[in-house]
Amino acid sequence: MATTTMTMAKALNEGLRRAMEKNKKVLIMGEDVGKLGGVFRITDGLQKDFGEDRVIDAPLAESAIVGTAVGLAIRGYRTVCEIQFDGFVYPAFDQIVSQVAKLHKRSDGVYTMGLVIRIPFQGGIGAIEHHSESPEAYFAATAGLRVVSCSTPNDAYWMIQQSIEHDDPIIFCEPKSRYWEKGEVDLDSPPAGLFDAIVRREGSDVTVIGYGSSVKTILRAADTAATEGTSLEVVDARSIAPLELDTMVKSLEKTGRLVVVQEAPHMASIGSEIVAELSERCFYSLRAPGVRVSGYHVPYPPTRIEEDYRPSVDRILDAVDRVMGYES
Amino acid sequence: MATTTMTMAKALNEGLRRAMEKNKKVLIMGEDVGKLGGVFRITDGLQKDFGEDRVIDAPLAESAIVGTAVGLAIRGYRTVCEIQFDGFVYPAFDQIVSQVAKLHKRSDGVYTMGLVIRIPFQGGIGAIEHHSESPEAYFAATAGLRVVSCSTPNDAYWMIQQSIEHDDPIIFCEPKSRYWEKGEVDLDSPPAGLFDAIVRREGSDVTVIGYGSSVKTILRAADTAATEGTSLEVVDARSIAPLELDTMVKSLEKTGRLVVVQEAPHMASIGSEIVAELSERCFYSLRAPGVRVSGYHVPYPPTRIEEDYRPSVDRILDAVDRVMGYES
Amino acid sequence: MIGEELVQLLTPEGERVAHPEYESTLSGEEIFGLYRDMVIVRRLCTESTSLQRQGQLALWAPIQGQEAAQIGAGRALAPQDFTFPTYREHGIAWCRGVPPENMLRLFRAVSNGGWDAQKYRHSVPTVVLGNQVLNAVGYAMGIQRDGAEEAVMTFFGDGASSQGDVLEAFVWASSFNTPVVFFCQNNQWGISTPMSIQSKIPLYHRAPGFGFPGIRVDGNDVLAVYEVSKRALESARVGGGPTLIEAYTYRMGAHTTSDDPTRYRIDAEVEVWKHRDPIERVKSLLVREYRVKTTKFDEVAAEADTMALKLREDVLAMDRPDPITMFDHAYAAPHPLIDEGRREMVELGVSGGSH
Amino acid sequence: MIGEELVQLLTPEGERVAHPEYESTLSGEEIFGLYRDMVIVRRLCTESTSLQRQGQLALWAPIQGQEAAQIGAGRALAPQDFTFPTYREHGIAWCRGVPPENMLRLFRAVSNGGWDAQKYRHSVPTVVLGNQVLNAVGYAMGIQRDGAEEAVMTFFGDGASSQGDVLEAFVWASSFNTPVVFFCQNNQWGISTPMSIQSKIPLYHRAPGFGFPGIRVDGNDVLAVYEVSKRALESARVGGGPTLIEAYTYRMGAHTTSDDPTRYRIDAEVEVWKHRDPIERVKSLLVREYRVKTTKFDEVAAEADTMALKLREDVLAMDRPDPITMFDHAYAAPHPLIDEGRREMVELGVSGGSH
Ligand SMILES: Cc1ncc(C[n+]2csc(CCOP(=O)(O)OP(=O)(O)O)c2C)c(N)n1
Ligand SMILES: Cc1ncc(C[n+]2csc(CCOP(=O)(O)OP(=O)(O)O)c2C)c(N)n1
Ligand SMILES: [Mg+2]
Ligand SMILES: [Mg+2]
Repeated sequence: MATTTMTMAKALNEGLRRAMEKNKKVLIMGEDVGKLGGVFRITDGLQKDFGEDRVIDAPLAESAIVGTAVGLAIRGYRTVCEIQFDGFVYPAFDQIVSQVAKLHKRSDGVYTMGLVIRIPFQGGIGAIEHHSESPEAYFAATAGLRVVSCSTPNDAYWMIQQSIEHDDPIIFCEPKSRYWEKGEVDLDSPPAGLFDAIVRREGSDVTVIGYGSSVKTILRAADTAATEGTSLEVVDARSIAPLELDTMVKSLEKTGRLVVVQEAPHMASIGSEIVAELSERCFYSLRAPGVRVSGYHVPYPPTRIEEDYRPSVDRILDAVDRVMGYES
Repeated sequence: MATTTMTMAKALNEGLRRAMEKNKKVLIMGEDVGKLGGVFRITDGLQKDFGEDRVIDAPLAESAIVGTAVGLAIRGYRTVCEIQFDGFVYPAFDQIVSQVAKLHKRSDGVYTMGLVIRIPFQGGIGAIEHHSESPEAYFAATAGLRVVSCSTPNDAYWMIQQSIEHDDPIIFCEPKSRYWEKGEVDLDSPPAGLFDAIVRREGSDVTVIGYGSSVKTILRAADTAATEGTSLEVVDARSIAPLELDTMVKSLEKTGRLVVVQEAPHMASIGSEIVAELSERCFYSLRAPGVRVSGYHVPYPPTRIEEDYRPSVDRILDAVDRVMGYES
Repeated sequence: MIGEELVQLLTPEGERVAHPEYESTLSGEEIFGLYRDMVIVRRLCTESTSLQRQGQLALWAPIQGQEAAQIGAGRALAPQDFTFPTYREHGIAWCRGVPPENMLRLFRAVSNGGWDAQKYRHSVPTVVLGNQVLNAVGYAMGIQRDGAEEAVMTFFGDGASSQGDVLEAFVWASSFNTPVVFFCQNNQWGISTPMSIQSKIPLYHRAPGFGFPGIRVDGNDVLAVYEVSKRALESARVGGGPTLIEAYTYRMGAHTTSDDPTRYRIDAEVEVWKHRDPIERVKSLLVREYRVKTTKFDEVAAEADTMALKLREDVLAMDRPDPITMFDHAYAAPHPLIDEGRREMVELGVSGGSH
Repeated sequence: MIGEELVQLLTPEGERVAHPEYESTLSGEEIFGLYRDMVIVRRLCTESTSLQRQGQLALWAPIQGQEAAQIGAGRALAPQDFTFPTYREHGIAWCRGVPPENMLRLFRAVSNGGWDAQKYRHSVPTVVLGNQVLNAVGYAMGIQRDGAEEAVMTFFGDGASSQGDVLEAFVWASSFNTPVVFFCQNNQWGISTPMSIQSKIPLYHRAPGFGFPGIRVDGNDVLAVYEVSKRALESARVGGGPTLIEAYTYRMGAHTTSDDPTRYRIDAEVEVWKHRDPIERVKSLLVREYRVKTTKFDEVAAEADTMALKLREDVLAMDRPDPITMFDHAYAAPHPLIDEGRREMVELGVSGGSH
């Protein structure tokens, strides 16, 4: 097993490179993805190696980036669109919801909407407004789309390749605050299917589910909880839509207690969905109601105070205490 | 008490008229809202009476309809934007999420984003694609917005006026399939606050919550259930964001069983939110898990088969049976 | 005729006019072919309208008045070209070989599309105004990468010309010099909104500001539309980049069968345009210049009637789909919520689940 | 100088040039005032950059090279006008009277806005490219309805010119003949994307295609920018409708302090533009034509330093806000989720909840 250590940013870069080598129809398109390599350098060096025809510096218009990728998909290309930051995906919302999500259906299966929309999402980098949002629920709620998120370099490396190979359109959410963190990458085989959840840490008292940047925060909370005698089982959802519920149900049947963590506000969110689904599926196992730890219901705050907006170890532990407080 | 009978379409028209008479700063803007009176005739006659400066036939661009309404709000106007159909609100999504929802905050409260975005939503009229969608969860998930829906002519008449008077931006969802149904309108005083849920029918076995077009379907289901000996309490959420949970909790504490009905697919939806919230708030009262009856997770189907997509009396009763089937 | 420099090769009276840059290259037989196409699509339209009135269609979007614009453009296309329509391009669909009954599947509300878009090289209808114009530019980017000698033609209306997507498409097409022809049918109305609300000046003027040529053609003159389209397509195929064609025409009927144009426009306007009927002027030409006999015209009328009859039969035979088909092609790969939905529907007894 | 017809009243060497349509109306004192403004905003910029380097700001978006464009436009505004900026209009904000420390609240990440937009008649920064341009047109529609003699000026870059929102704003402004001036600072780059990817032809050409005038001005010539802006604003105020001004300029520095321009552009280009420095050319003029003494320039430099010192102090004094302020102004009216959030935060002990 060939493994190597790299950052998530590099793992994404290598994953993209491998996908482009494998399939000549794979293109990259976005703002500043060429010479600059994207503002996060995820596409660094790719234009140099694959040319301007395959790594396309786009004019500044997100609706057009996605809208032309749709046409390229109809022509048989697979475009990886880079949206520069989460808060700039909304100009493309119409194309995503009305065309990307629906054209396979509308064409009676004739068109394959094999395209990937990469979005650096969530906060934690001290940026200005619109650079720290969590728009995943909008896409998860849209039939026709799939939404995934990586939390480790290994997942990043494999999930981006699996997404590009997949025939349905995929919203690929990258936790930008984790771009520079290093991890082992297995170059030979993927850790799991693209739509599988993974138990990141086994535990017995409370199941804590999250994705993207939250996974690491939850793992840190689990460390602390362990020192206090509470055993958390940490599930990385990985696939946000569809959710892989079996792994979650199995965990809950063991623990009977559920906390869901996300940076998005809780209203009509992935957290709501997980709690609603598991409340039904695990009705008899649940010893406490599922509880969500989320961003607050306010526009993303100025980032000097973002760490009080994002779910912190403290807030997760607080929620753990709350579910532990129910009689069983 | 002066009451009169009218359709929901007429009630909206009268409500708009009254709001325009009361406040000279109220404008209407949208595609075909002038001479045509809108494709649903909701603004019928208003341009004739209030002039082209106050009832503005817009060029064909939703982002601009909302984007200019934002500027008008900054200038002190209150614009009621008409989006012709649910599926055409997405070009305006960016302006709604990035400006409408956030400018009050960004301006430290200096700007009042008093504007209303009217969206005829949900299906049931046998239209072609994009004319039958339920986009409410996108807006409910967006901090800074409020989302309401009317289900009766009386609510339509009052809620549109209350929305226009309200200082926060409001997404006003109109169940287009109910436009032509008649009901009593009380011209003197509103039935409730804009953000209040209302119990439409009292019952003891199961609480069934819905909004918009679903309310009538639920009431029909309640009739049928009654003949079968099951008593449904029907709650019209009215306010989708924020949800008025007290009324729901009170009902659930009585019935112990919950069904939520919506036309939107269940993933990350209002239904998810209601189930998640009530699972937590009513943990000890719930005798069965909250169950959702929703549209399926597919692009809205060709409308010859839409009635098998939309929650039907049968599907609601099926869900009622399911929650009644739990041991208590 | 309509002011402004506008390419016209045939007057409303069916007399040829010279144009400094364009001349008709078509033989009498070919012109007769265009006449036949126009008559057939008009018949298709009247039949569909009557099917709608009889409750057999949910809706119909007529093209009366726009036949020359669509047939002229549609017949200028080469087989390898690809087209991106709105909901109103029945004439284009006809030229691409889409069977008429397929066109009506959308309007009978049994499909959101209706035909095999790759087979006919004619994309499925786009209802969200402007979306398809960007998709077309993307497709054209694909052509460039394939090094193929093909062009894309995409259609939109005067109303849609105000949408950001259409305008962004102009930016992209210019930046990447894509092989795309933007074909705008300016039929003067976007539902009840007159052209003057979308633009104070002719739409084709927009193109030069984005760096490519725009041209206005008499959209009721099939010969002119054909030549203008042909040249734009040829230029696109060989690297000449995009062209905006504004076909100046008129929507003779209602926006759709749900619309009531008497609320917003005056009869006199419609009357004026009746004199510019696209079919009549070609017929005049054929009679005068090519001595085409009445019997030939009668044959076309008969052929159109036969088509209409078959169309009616086909439409009536289009059954309500099994509800379970709503789960087909929502996704290309297996999806748990699709499986769950199918299962629920079978349990509800709504569908045999045979699909 | 740059090819294309471009309004210039002062060469890079500070020599006056005649223009058939525009001439400078400013006195020596007024020109000195513009000089002073430019020096101060440049100083504001260097101070902010150094504050960022020292970890006191999260980010900074410099305007070096664009001072003439912003001060020329900013000083052409009348007090009753209203402006809609992006994130880079520090020069405009300065002219509107926004205190410099207010401008830095966004960049210190203690606010998403920073100043009282109604008080200064200068809207809060818009980061989502293009959004503010539509908002500006809407504001201008309000002016029309009030029958007021006011204009709106809105700012955007060459990159943003490709956004649908900007292009839709052109449609609307033309249709409604709104009192709005579109001020595009074409600084040649949108982060790493060169102008040539946004448009093959000069941007000001877009306007006529939408039905209103476009004009290109030397954006490094403060006299020219002032006159062109003034005329466009005056026209707007009295019903003359919109104008697009393309200020041809150059971003001398990085896109923001996070950017590394060496990855995508060559030094030689920057060198060329150094010779077109907007401040130097006015200084030359002031020295040559108005015999302004060195001491006067020194006074301005000192004034700028004083401003910078105060700015630094103000910034350092800007504390991390109490986290509970995140709930303020999320909504204008009471909202249960806001109450819930506040309660939770107080319970967590993160905030005293004093707010
Ligand atoms: C984005 C969007 N907004 C609104 C509509 C509703 N709508 C359908 S057709 C139409 C008018 C279109 O006018 P035009 O582009 O001139 O095309 P025409 O119908 O005249 O062929 C409108 C407003 C839509 N389909 N899409
Ligand atoms: C809708 C949107 N997409 C992407 C971005 C990210 N972004 C910020 S500035 C910028 C370049 C803008 O270039 P230009 O409009 O020329 O303005 P300049 O920065 O040169 O002043 C980009 C891509 C954004 N802010 N908004
Ligand atoms: Mg039209
Ligand atoms: Mg720029």
